[in-house]
Amino acid sequence: AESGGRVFASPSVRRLARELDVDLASVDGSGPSGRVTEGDVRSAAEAAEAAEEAESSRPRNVEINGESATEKRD
Amino acid sequence: MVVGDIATGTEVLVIGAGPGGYVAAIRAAQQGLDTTLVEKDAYGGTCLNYGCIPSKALITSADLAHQAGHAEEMGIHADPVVDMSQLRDWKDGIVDQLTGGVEKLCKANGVNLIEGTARFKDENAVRIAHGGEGQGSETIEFEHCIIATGSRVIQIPGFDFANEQVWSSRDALAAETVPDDLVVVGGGYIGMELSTTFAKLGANVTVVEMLDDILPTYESDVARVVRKRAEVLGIDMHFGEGASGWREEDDGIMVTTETEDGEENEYYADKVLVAVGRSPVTDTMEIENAGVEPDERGFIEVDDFRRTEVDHIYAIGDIVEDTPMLAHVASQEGIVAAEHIAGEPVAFDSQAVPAAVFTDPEIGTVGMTEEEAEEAGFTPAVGEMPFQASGRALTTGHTEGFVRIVADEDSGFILGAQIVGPEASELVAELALAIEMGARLEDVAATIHTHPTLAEAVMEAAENALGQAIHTLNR
Amino acid sequence: MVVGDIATGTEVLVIGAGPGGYVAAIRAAQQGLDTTLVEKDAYGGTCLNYGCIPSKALITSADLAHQAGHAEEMGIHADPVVDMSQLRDWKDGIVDQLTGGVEKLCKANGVNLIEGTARFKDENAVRIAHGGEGQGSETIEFEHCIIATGSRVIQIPGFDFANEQVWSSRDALAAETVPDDLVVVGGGYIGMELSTTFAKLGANVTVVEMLDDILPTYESDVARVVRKRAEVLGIDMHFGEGASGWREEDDGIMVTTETEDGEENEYYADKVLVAVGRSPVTDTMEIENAGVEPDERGFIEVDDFRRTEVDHIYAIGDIVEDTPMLAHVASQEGIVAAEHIAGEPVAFDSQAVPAAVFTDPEIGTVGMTEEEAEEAGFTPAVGEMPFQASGRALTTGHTEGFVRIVADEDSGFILGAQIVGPEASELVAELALAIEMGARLEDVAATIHTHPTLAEAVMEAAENALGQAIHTLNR
Ligand SMILES: Cc1cc2nc3c(=O)[nH]c(=O)nc-3n(C[C@H](O)[C@H](O)[C@H](O)COP(=O)(O)OP(=O)(O)OC[C@H]3O[C@@H](n4cnc5c(N)ncnc54)[C@H](O)[C@@H]3O)c2cc1C
Ligand SMILES: Cc1cc2nc3c(=O)[nH]c(=O)nc-3n(C[C@H](O)[C@H](O)[C@H](O)COP(=O)(O)OP(=O)(O)OC[C@H]3O[C@@H](n4cnc5c(N)ncnc54)[C@H](O)[C@@H]3O)c2cc1C
Repeated sequence: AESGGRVFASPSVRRLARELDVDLASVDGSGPSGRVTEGDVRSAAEAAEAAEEAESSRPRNVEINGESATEKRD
Repeated sequence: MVVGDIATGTEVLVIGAGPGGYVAAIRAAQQGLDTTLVEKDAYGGTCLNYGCIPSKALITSADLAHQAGHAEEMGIHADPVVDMSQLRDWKDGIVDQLTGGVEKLCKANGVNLIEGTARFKDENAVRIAHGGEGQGSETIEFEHCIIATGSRVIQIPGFDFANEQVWSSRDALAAETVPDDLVVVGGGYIGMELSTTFAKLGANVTVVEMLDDILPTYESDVARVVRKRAEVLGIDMHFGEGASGWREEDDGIMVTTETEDGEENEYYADKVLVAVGRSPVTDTMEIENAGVEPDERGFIEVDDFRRTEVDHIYAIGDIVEDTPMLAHVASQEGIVAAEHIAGEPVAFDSQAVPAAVFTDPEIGTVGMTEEEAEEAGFTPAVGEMPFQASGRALTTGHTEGFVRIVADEDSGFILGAQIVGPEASELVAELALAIEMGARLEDVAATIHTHPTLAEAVMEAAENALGQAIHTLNR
Repeated sequence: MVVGDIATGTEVLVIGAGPGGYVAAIRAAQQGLDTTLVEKDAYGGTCLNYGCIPSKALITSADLAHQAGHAEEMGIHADPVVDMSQLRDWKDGIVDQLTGGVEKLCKANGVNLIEGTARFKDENAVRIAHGGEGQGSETIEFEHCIIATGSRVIQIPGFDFANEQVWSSRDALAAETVPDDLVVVGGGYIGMELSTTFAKLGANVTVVEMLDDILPTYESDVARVVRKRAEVLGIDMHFGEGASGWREEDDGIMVTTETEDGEENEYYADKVLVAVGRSPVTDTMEIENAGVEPDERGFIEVDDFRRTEVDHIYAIGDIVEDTPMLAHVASQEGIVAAEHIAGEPVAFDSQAVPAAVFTDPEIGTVGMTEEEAEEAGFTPAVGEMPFQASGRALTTGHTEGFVRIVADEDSGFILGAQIVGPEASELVAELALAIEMGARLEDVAATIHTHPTLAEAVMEAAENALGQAIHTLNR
């Protein structure tokens, strides 16, 4: 999403990114020439949330009956 | 505690009611914060009282009179005379209306107004000394503070503004008569705006500038358009000379200058206007008591939210390091600070800060120049449209200058624009929006622009950068 | 075949060199197509020769002289006199420069230019009759044709433009003297632009309009600002009256009008200007031979690519059904047609077609009104900023009018804008881009606008729609 070290996104999208705690520079823009859109920011936020949920709901690597439990992945 | 010093509390205290402070205060109040605004002098600050507004009023009148007197080509015969006292009344009336408006708007939005000078007691309280003698003082405790104390004119050795012959920009804007001969020290934007104005009002104007061109912060081909026109207006410009002093003569004064090589020159005048810049006002409010430390030049360092090193104390406007000393920057910073205090997801992240110079013709710039784009790692695609090829420009009689757009060759994103010519200050608005929106050359080129307008030149410049201009030959 | 009638071929034939045709031809040539442009009268068409450009030149001069003569408030004392013959020379010089420029640009881009009148032989060839007697004709075979024959003024019964007392807009723009008394039939934009101009040049102007207001295609509060100013300029407006005839009097003429109820009125004048509209020129080129059939009013129906019912024949500009008769629309349609022929992925899909009226003050509109937004199923959020509250407007002395922005409440997307006031024609450009970019109120509000400019009023109107304006009270 960067060109010359700069992210191209409208002011309202930049504000939304701050609101949803999304780092614009890490978002792949789907707009023309990679411009970051509202949809891109929302997807990034959802993805981050999902990852976080996965993180917190992931079963610990505990030993069950002497066997290592596998990681839960979606 | 002296009599009358009762401590009251406020969620947000704003110090200074210029375009930074009053905007911050109104926005803070709009966000539901209990807000207090303290001002020691006049609502609207430098901008409304001694800067942007009175200067533009004088420019309009001087320009209209001058234009009408020089329009034989379009069939107009007139010999306009400008009555300075009427012009001053008109200008003062505008200032009064606007400053009165600021006061009303503050009140209507629920901002508490206090007149007086604020000084920090500590990082959570200021003492406010009210106007005249014996008017007492009060202490205000705050949760958050926004400092917006602005700037003052820089004085140079040997030129004391206390002398009636030595003018600051403020004195020039309050002039009762037009001097026959005026020397202007400094060819920056304030110096050039005022030189143009007084030249049009009939003064013989001499500009003395230390550097080798006027408007040194602008590209040389931009400054050149203004310089050429200033020459036509009879303004006498001397570069590479610094003002070294002045003395009274029979009938006026003699201003002396010195070149780097020590060569001296003398210019006769009635008044000398010193316009060499402004410095931040951060040394009169005991800011150290709040734990905030300005840099050696007096500017305050802030983060993206305009917070100082003390988290709950913000600084905005002319006192801020790194952002240009402009009214609209002050206002935007005020909005950011106020909304940040209110917990809004805001930041000072403007990609494009426009700036205008109200010379003849005007300059309007925003974002990067070609050189800056290169330095930032872009491969610039540049397009130009001279106003000489614009139908609208021809029909207004103002055809000097051009619109230049700088974009990134690969992506097409617009990075900046430099406009010099008629209404440049207005035309730059579209490009500021274009940059903020992440618009590409194609977007501006495909947007229908009304015919015949100067704004078409913006579209043409974009098309020129794309190699498909209709009204200019493509590079 | 008559002597000199040799058939040549071209990939793209463009008929008519107005702002539709010449732009189409240049763009087609830029796309590498072999392009021929035929024009029977003058390069630049109505717009450059008899419309947009000469009218704006007269407006500028009349306005400057009038302003300078009415600026005592800002201290200016002047009694400007306008020399009409000098003014005409200036105006004609501008027209010559621009039409000469069009010719040069066509040539520089490789467009073949032919002077003459085109008539269709069939759907792949036109015969071109050259200028004067005996100059012969030639046949051009084309693969694609773009028809851009423009419009002509509408004549009403009893008012024959052959009489020297009866003026078309073209006659008015070529006036050698300013009539003492002028009756203008029609209060549309051309009628009002010219009424204002002649009033400022010193004529006693009477406007007669059949409908109940001037500028009937604009919202009433927009038209009202112009009407009030026209009243101040001394223009006498009569509504609900149609011009029924005129007769010679001792020293001038008497124009008679009739109301719907049959009531008659008479207005004395030296000239009567009939400005009741324009109709498409599609009846003089034997268009039926090409298989294209205009509607009963003469307009041609086209698709998104400006193709007529005959696939390889395009129509653009004033002859097109449904799009407004404006120069910039003609040009955009020309670009679309040319690029479509070249196989580019283009379409006439502008979301926002701006329009301007160069009255005093100006009008600039783009996109939807509040009512249109409602009809289209949006819930409009509307914001306004009166110029009376704009610092820049005050300093220019022009404070009538307002900026209004219409957006969609839910999404914030900007849908339209109506501006009436100083530089409205220029200010609308930013909003056209905003609409095309899909900008929201928030985007315009968050974009820094230079202080002090009229463009700040655009930002304020956006903030007002968001309920967070600084310089107006929020609804
Ligand atoms: C001649 C001239 C022309 C200009 N033209 C333009 C222009 O066209 N466009 C543009 O953008 N900018 C222009 N400027 C610059 C513009 O005026 C400033 O950038 C702007 O005013 C900065 O706003 P601010 O709120 O930071 O400070 P200021 O406007 O300086 O306001 C600061 C306020 O704080 C008050 N204050 C200071 N200390 C205290 C205290 N301790 N207690 C209480 N109150 C205090 C002061 O009295 C003052 O009212 C011009 C300046 C000048 C001099
Ligand atoms: C007084 C006035 C003021 C106006 N002001 C504005 C304004 O401010 N802004 C705006 O947008 N619009 C304005 N207009 C409208 C504008 O002029 C038209 O919308 C525009 O000119 C349309 O362009 P066009 O290319 O379709 O046709 P035209 O400009 O009419 O050009 C058509 C050309 O085709 C030629 N032609 C016709 N038939 C043939 C043929 N058979 N063979 C060869 N050549 C032929 C004609 O000679 C003419 O040159 C104004 C109009 C008038 C009258």
